[in-house]
Amino acid sequence: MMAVSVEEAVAMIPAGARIMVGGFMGVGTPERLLDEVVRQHKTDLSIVSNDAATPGKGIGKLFDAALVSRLTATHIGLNPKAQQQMLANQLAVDLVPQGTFAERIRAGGCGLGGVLTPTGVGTLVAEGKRQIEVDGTTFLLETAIRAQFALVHAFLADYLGNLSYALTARNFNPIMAMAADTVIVTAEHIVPVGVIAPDHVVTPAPLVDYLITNG
Amino acid sequence: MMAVSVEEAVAMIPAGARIMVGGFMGVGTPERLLDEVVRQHKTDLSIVSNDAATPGKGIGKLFDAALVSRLTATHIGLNPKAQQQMLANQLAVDLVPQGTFAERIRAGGCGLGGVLTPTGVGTLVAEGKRQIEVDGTTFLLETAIRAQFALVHAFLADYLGNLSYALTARNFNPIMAMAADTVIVTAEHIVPVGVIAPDHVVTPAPLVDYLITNG
Amino acid sequence: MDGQTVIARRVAKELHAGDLVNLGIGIPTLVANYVPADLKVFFQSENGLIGTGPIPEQGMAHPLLTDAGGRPISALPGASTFDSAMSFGLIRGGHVDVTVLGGLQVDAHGHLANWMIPGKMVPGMGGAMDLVTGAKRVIVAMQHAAKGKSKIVARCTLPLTSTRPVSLVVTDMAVIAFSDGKASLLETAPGVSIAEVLAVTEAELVIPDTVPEMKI
Amino acid sequence: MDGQTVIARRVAKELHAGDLVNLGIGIPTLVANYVPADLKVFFQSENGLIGTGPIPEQGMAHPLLTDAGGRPISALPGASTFDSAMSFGLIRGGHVDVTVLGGLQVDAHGHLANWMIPGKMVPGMGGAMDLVTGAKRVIVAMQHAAKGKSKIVARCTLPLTSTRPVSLVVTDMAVIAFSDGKASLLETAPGVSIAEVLAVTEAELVIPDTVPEMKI
Repeated sequence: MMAVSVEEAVAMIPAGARIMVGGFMGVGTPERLLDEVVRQHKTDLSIVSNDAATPGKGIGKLFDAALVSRLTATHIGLNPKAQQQMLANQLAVDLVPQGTFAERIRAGGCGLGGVLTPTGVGTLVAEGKRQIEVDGTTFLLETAIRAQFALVHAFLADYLGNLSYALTARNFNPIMAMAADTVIVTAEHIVPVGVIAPDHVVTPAPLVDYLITNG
Repeated sequence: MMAVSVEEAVAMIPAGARIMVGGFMGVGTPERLLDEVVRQHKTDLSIVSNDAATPGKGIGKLFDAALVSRLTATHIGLNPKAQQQMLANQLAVDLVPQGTFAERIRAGGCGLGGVLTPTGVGTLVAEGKRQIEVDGTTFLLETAIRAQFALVHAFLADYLGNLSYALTARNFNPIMAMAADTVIVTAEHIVPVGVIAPDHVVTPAPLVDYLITNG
Repeated sequence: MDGQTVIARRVAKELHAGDLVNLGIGIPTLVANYVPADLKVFFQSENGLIGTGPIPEQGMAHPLLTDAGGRPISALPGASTFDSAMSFGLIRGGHVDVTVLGGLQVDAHGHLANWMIPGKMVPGMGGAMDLVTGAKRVIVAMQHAAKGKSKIVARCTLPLTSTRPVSLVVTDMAVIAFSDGKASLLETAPGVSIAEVLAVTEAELVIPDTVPEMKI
Repeated sequence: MDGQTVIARRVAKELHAGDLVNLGIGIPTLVANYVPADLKVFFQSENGLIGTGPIPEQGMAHPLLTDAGGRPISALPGASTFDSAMSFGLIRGGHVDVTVLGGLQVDAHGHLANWMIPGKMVPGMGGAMDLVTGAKRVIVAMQHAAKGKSKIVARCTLPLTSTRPVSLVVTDMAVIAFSDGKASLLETAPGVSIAEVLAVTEAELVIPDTVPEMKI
């Protein structure tokens, strides 16, 4: 793990990058990293995130700045800007059921090629996908998702990079911290080693590549 | 969740039952439940457990009493009794790579039909299994495992059934607590609601069917 | 009593002590208001919480504790939090005893359509498909008709949420159950006749010998 | 210096600051003893721990803190614990930088066999197959020969652990690397000649122009 400034971290991200962003309706999102992505005007981004949040909040800021060309998400219902960009063909959106979305990211982080899920069988979601029968039940084969970068927000990070999360801000952050080539983390509090008890660490230190230093 | 005595809990288990047992080489194993299984002499058991531990310890006690007719595990190298029973055809053993074992149990608990893993491709483990290609890489289709009962050992259990685990005694317990019809739990300490902070609960209360009361 | 209240009160009667319950947005959210104080059920919020409590008092909200819509909630003693893979492991794995969801259409087979209106904006399915596929019981809480058109249809014309049939539909007019591809009228709402229900129900309804009035 | 020490000391030189390292039982376990004190690496124990420390002092062992063999260990400041699905997610997902494992045979393609001897007792593969398939680098630490028979073979006759080739084999006689189906002699152990290595190596070895002696 390396401690870096938010400017240095975002400078590593090229235009056109494929990026996972933690958070659920803007809760548990690395806001400082997103603000800096907007400031450095990284364009043509391919984003993997649960939702599009709302304008001005969390991942919503990237749509405000029209930086996203492709979005893999479970819904965009509360962000009219993302919807407009989709209807104007400026934004391609892949919609994925939320449980499938979580499993595909987890598979990507855990070295699995994919999972068999009953969700979506017999619906529009099944179109173009392989169906596999196990003991007489039909499942969809849903393949792994990975990204070049994961932008993760934790509650506590220690000096080594161990992370813990608070309440409903955990959401997709721990699984995304496993599913990207480079993992960049913001934390509400950076604390000494040992403050997070071993049993309470959710993301072990070796998974974190860069921790954003305080302001 | 119901609080019951160890005698009552084990009385619910029929001979021939399929049972998952938490623990890793006897660490994090529900010893009191296993002692009672031996005392009530439940025979012909089909056990799903990481290993066979050692004679006299953890799951090893079930082999001492010759109660197991089938074992799904990742290795039995340190239990000569289990080995003898296997060689004498009293015990059928299905050996599974450890990461595959964990994922199959997790799939069973999470409603997945199975996972695609690269582990075992091109080895004896692949025999009789479907191979599935995703983006040019070959994976084995490993199907979900479930059981009638899961015997789980926690460090803390609160009055509602929320569980947390200690150090390396966590191992397979949390995933087994999701993968069985009936989940029976022993805990080193039963504590009031609120002692385990929400972020530190590993197994949420609704997963637990029976908590064994203090002796 | 308005229609929404009728629905919410009636659905609340379907919950049992110890149930793990997931409530969708809209009418389903209201169900929590009608659970008796002495009936202990666990409410899950799919963004990662079991043990959701009421909206916190003024000044007590925490930005990292919200429902799936991002609105502040509270947590009860004994609550637990977890990541999204776990949250949907609970849902898909059959650990959620009851989910209550809104609906656009339910057909005679109990098939639910509630996520997409073709030609209109596609907001996305969120967690609905996993909930309908995985929860032990699926209860749809919705108005019986919209703009005079029955939402209980012979066959869904909107895209399905799942091919797994729902257990029960509770509307402002009736309670309907589904089995073997047939919809049965279980109860009528207070002051609503069987004939009135039939008049605004497109799907064929099996009418048992006795159809009691909802007790709410 | 005995063979095991030579192997362990040489393997230790393959570890870099910040590496997440998983050591198998036997000779690999010894590697931890030869990591310089100022080189911070994370050791994983696959039963659910990152940050394993030395064997605890007399009277300080905890029954719930053991290595994968069930023996008491300690944990360093900054350690973390997790369940088995996470532990093997780390392994299979490529998050383990280096794994060091024992071997029965390694062939010219770098294929490892280390879990089963047909006709003998089958103890099971434990975590070996996942480690060889998933870790970023796989290093085999083993004696060069057993009972005079080369363990570096032309083709494995024992069942493979994985079809994924290992990166490096370190023996009491040599360091051998694998690429494109060919085994290359990188280094010889102190006092061992190339001819001596070749004499007990069944696999064909590519001999580069310079083959330095191991620095240990």
